[in-house]
Amino acid sequence: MTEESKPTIDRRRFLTVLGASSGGAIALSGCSTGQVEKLIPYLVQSEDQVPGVATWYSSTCTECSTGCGLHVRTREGRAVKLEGNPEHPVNQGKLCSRGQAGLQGLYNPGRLKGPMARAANGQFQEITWDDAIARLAGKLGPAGNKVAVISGAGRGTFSDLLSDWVRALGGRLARYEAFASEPLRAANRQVFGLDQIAAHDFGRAKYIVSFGTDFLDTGLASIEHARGFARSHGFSERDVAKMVYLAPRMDLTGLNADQWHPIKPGSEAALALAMANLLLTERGARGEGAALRGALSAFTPEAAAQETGLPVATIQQLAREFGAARPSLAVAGGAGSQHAGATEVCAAVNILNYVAGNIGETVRFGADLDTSDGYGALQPLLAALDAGQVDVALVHEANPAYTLPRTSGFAAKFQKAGFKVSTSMYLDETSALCDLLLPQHHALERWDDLRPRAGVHSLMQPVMEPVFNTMATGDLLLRTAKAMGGTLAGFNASSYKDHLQARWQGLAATRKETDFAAFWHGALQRGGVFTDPPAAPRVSLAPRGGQVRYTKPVFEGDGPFVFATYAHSLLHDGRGANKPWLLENADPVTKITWHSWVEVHPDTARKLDVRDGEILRLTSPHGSIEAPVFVYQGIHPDVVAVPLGLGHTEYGSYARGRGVNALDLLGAPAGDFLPYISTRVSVEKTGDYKSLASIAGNSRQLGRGIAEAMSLDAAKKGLTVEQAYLAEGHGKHEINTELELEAIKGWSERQIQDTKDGNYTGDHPRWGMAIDLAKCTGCQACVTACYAENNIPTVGETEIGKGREMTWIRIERYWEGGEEPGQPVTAHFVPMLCQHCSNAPCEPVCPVYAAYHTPDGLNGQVYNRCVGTRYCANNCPYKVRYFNWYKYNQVAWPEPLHLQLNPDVTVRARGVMEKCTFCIQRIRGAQNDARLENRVMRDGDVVTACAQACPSDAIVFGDVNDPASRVARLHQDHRGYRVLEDLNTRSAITYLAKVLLPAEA
Amino acid sequence: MRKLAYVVGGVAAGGVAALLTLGGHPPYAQQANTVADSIVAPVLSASDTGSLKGPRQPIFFRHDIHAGQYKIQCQYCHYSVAVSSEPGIPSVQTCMGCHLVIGGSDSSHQTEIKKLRQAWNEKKPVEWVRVHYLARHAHFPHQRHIKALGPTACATCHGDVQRMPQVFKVNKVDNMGFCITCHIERKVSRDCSVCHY
Amino acid sequence: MAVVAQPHDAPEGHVINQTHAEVTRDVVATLGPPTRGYVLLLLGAVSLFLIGIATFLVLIKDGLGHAGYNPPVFWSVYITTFVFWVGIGHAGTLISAILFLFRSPWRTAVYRSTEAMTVFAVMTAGLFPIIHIGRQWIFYWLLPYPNERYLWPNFKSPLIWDVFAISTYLTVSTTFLVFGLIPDVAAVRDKVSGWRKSIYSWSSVGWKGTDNQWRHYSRAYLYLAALATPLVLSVHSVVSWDFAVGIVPGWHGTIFAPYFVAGAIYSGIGMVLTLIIPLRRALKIEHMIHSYHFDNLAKLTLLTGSILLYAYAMEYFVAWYSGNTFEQTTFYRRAFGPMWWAGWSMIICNAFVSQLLWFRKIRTNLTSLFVISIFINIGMWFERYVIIVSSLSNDYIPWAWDQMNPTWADWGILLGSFGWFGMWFLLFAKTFPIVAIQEIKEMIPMPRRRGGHG
Amino acid sequence: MAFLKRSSKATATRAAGVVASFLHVDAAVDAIRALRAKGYRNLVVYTPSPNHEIEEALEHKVSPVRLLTLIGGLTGCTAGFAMTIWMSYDWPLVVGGKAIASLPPYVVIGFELTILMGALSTVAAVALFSLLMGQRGTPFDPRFSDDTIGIFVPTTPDQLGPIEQLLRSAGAVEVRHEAA
Repeated sequence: MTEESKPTIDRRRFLTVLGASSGGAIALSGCSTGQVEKLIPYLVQSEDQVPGVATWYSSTCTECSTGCGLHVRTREGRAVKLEGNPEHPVNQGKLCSRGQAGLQGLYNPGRLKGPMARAANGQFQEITWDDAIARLAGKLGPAGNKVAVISGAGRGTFSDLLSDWVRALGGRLARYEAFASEPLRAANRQVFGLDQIAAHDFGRAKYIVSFGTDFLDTGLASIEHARGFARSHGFSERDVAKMVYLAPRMDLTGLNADQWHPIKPGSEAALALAMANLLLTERGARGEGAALRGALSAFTPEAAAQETGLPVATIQQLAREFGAARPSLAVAGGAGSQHAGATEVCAAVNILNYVAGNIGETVRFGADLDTSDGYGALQPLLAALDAGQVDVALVHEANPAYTLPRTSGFAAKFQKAGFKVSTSMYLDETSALCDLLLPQHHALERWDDLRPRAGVHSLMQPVMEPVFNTMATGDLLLRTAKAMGGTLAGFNASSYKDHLQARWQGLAATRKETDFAAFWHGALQRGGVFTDPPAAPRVSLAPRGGQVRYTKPVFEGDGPFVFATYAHSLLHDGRGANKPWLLENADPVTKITWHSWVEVHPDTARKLDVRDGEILRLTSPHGSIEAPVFVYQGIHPDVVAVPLGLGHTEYGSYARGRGVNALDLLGAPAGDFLPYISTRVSVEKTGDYKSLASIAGNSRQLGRGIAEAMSLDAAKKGLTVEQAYLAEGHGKHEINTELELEAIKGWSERQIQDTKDGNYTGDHPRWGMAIDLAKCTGCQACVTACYAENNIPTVGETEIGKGREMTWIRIERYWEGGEEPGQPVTAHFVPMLCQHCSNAPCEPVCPVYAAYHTPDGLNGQVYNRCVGTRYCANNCPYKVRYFNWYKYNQVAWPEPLHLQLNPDVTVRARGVMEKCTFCIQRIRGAQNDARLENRVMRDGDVVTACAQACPSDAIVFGDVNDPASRVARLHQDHRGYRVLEDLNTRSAITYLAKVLLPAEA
Repeated sequence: MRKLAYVVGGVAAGGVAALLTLGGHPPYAQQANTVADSIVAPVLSASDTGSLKGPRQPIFFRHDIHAGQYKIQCQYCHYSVAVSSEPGIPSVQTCMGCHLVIGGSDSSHQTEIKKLRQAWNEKKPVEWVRVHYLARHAHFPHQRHIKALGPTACATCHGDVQRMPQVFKVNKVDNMGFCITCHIERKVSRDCSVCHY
Repeated sequence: MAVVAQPHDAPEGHVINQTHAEVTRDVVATLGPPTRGYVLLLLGAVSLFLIGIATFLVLIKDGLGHAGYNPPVFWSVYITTFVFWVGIGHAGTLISAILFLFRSPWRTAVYRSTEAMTVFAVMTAGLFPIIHIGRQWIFYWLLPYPNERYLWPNFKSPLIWDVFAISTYLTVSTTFLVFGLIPDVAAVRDKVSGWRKSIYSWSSVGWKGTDNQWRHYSRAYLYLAALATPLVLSVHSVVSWDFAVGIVPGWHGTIFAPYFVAGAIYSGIGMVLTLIIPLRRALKIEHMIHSYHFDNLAKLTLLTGSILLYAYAMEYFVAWYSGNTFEQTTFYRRAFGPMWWAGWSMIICNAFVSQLLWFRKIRTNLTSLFVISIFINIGMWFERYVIIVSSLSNDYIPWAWDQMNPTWADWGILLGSFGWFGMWFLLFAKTFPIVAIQEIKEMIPMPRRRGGHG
Repeated sequence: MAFLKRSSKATATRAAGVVASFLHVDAAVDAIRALRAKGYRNLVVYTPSPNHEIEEALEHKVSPVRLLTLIGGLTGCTAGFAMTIWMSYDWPLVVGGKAIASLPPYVVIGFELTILMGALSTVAAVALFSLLMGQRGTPFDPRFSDDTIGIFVPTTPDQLGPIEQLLRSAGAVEVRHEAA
């Protein structure tokens, strides 16, 4: 192919940056025959790097506070993929999109190249580290205790060091993060007197009620939750725990619920308390329950019905079902339901769980999940800033200038600090306000550890040379201490690594480990030290724990609609907005990429006479934003919602000026947390229109049986999809006569014979896949994994507008029901990728054999043979072939982003068709290894990127010809079906039908 | 046979310049199983490199001396060839392993070795000029070929390096025809996706 | 001594009141120095062609992205135009070859122009497979040429059938045209002088019109016609299989081959009318091509148009009768979906407008014929656009459905193709006898001493 | 096209005989019949367009062109199938679960090549018969391609007189002697 992939970098930098390199390594495998003119050997050969062979390091994810374990795949000294660490108790080998995109944080073009200081002219100019540290020390000296530090760093050695450091200075420290679950913590304090956040065991729950908590996607420990949810709700134990979602808006968790009740915003507490009340009255109270009885008696179902807008019967039924299932689980909290009364909701839910006897069963205290202190802790510091009591302000791993609403006046207050320092890796909104930028190492470049929960000590290690001239903030603190001496003289560790190891010496001691070196290396290999969480403390009601309240929600302003904003599935609090993977990967609910949107209920849309894409102006007492409409059935008619995370004013070329910042509509937070649902807005049409950059075509299946589903009892009876249909009384859908059927049968047999003639005999593997729709939650971790593994270019907003996204695997989200009023709408997800058909319609039409069938049953695509007639794409009934309309390979990976490219996968040039290859590079790699070890391939030798990432383990890959393999067994599953089977494509992917609970069960 | 077949094909194809069929047969080097028992490398100095085939290298490294005369195994320097798809370019450290001690017999050798030591001291790796290059859309797992053809199989593609004062390209290893001819003659897989993915 | 004669088999109304000498004279006259209008037309054509070239260069530079492609619509205007031009060609071969076999006398005056149209239309069509592929510079990989990679094309692919069908069609029809030209060029050779004479005498390859030459020539011409005839039917059948072989609902139809052939001839005759109505005036040959010819052309149009009407009806009927939800959806959306306008303009322009030709008045009125011919051209372009784009835009997986809008890149290439075609046609009309001299003469019996018929 | 050029240049070598021009077809036919009766069989008759009567008068046999057309066609057909099948097996690849060499699609190629070779060989045949084997150096008059019928009788000088006589009596408007 003629075009170079993104140039093979200027090689000198590669050396200096990566310290190592070798021919094939730098030659990022691109579709090019252009010569690499130089071969540059290692100066010193490191033992654990063999060119052409991947080296794996374990580390810890820092993209959110959950603290999942990582396995980092490195090639020739550069990280090329992030995967979950199977030994890590939190995520057990799985990783969400945000975590995987950490790689693009590492290679982000927006990263600061080195320390910078604001010059006289107000511009930043590069300085040396010595100079930088000197400047910082110089300012800290006179500042004395007038020092304020905002840190978003998770609980761990660094945080401890930082707080000691600040304490030594006598300064103020606030651990601040946007989504800190303050209400949960507060409620736990209030009800149980426990200042911690419990872990939730969704796996054991028989009945799940979520009061607006997006526990599968943006909530705490979503991977862990998805894993548990798949067990309880995924028909894995041949049963399905019912999940009810109670919130004004249906987020990804809501789409996975068996029932969604659109209650009025802010009324969750009333409902929870009424349920608790019903449980008590109907089940008779025992022990402490009796105490509660009085407190709860006020909360009648009728009152709740009044508040929520739900019929009394529904509430009663909810309560009964919830009580009947042991154990059950009710969850609350999260940005999506964070209104002024959020703490009351969490408290009420605590009571509900307590009454239902779930505490200690599915609600596990003692795990003590790590969250930052949040806005409450930030307030005094802001006050101090405002009062001008701060001379030196340091911001670390936090971006309050963006994550706090303008009305909070953070910028103004922050400006009052004499000297402002940021350790951010990027020039974000906060660091743009600073005088000194001391960019820290990315998590993959530094030594560190995290304690995301009790019993989990998770290590980070540098997996490669730093990409830029950055410094671990730990080292920065220590070197500054050295430079300053005085109060900081105590910090005398020679480097942060030594400090860390010293701390781990202590850990080793507590664990009676004698040989520290062995302990340390073992920990590094496993990714940390994992012990069982301390036994759950005896949880009982706090003295005043029973005194729960429900205050009617009040929303600022007098607009007709309540304005709701929520954590973006991929961009989170906005930290994802500089990573093309997260921008290009569609929001799992709306399937919109790259820009903001306003969710409006169809009825409301009809009233306002607006359609998808019409730009609305939302105006609250505090400001107004404009965004295109997305008409969404999953939202309360009185609510309009806009996701957080976009509308950056800084934060690199990808984020800057993209979309709108929903926070602009919020008022200055009064309480201990930031209420995301607190204002009313008026809505007006701007008359402008923007075609949504959505990857959704038609969201209805039109009865084509693409995402099949069957009722629970049908599934329990072991019926096939067709039998289930017949059982439901549908007529047999068969248009062929007996003779025709015979003919068709004979024909397909003839074709099977033909494929045998093409030496497809059993002695070859036949690669295949099984996807369990009962488990798939539509989280799209697989999509990001595919982008990362297969060098898929991101094409950008305009191209996606033309339907030209390159998602080799996409999650199709089909709406069911919701057509006539009153009928509930539900979503069916189906991951759609190349089906690797045996009778692939795409193959025979290719004039040059670029699409053909490999002996091991893959639907091969030879990029360098492809001339680009696109006939295969036309003829593919699954529409999973993607074409390089432009030279995407030259724009998708601006330096240094191209360092993330997987050297094992060809980068496709323009004019070439591409598609899912079942990660053939992994298959061939495994075959090579097996051959070197003189053995045959074993089941599990090959795991595709999507299967590896899937948090709920819905995707299984393997050899269908090997009857022992897991996938072969799943291919025999009674729920199994093939999409568009009537076309006799004999696809290699078997889908397992989703299992539905009867509407009223 | 194949030639004949080709002529048939050529005619059938409308007789498109059947001469192309000659081009259809890439030169195919016989595997040099006969390990050079007694090669005495000629005495050359860097100034002679101009007359030699192949690109001129920053250091006039003599494969004929190392691999030929002193019979150092290929894998001693190209350490990863048997375990990886990449043959591995020896690190400067590897060179220094010997050349800390060995300073070279005559002046021409000494000048070259000096360059090496200089590179080592300045921590600047030597930038060798690439001789064999494979298009990036073709994957060639060296380890599989060493496994199948044995450790002396290098010559199959790279020619008799043991006799090369300066390495040059013997075979069109970057032409698919070269690979395919061998795969056909050895009756091994011709499946596209073995190399192209 | 002008002899007024009746051709042996010409029906009433078809009279050529001319002697052989006059025929030669008039036809040679058409090759005279170009008029102002001609030059302007030619310039217009060339500039359109240049627009096409410019667009193509941009496509090669950046990739096909500039065109309005919007997956799942992976083929659109370029393939549409390709099929359009291939179709145009068919009328020419039909008139020159098939009608020759049927000994239908009226073809004589028009067949040369239509045959020329065929050649240039196919020449135009031939460009599109190259233009529309993603990596235009390696289009030759579609040809079975021996190469060191031991790779051959996939003969199971309809696109390879196309390569063979189109190139064969181009070669044979060119041969047919050139072959027919030889005696006429000889006639011109003997009328002109100077450098033109030398050119014509070279290109008349030493034709003298001896009995022996005529003997082989007429035979060969017969066989060429006989060979070209199945070709007409085959080429567009093959093109139709590009779609019918695919599984896309709306493509996968058994009636496609006859349906496309009829459509092709229909569109071709539309183009013939569009071309020769102005041409005959421009070249002052009204007395050779007159209402009688147009009446026959119009009848042919009516026939093929009615076949199309039937085919359209049949497509919808089968879609309904099949009970196949995919087919049904496709055809429902073709009529009432987002592209209803295209669907209906195709049906109206082709199936309905042609029905007007039942009326003799309209058939013989050149103005109305010309207008109708324009409708036909537009309608037939839309037919292909609808079949390709609307079928692709909604096939099996609803999630992938999407619409496409053509862009400047699409229109640029489309205009360019018209320019390229027009350019060649105009040049041809000025260089070679656009009316077949010797065949006209064949229809005018030579004078006899004894008068009357021999 | 070289050979065609040659044939036209070759008119340099001229044959001796008589050239007569006729404006009336029946006259020409009479002349031909008379000449043939007298045993002059190797006449060359020029007409601006083919003419049944003259052909009848000359009693030509059917042109052998058709034989080459047939051969060409058959070659094309075989070539078509041979090529497709051989190439399929030369590097066997399975597509869409179809047989390596599946004949139905190959019929198209076979057909197209049949037509192609058929047509080309037909033209070649004409070139062969009428231009290469055609009468070289026969005299020619521009009017023959316009509206005049010409008859050339190659003969020996002694016969010129009687033949001219015959032609004129048949109604030749002009008679010319061609010297060798």
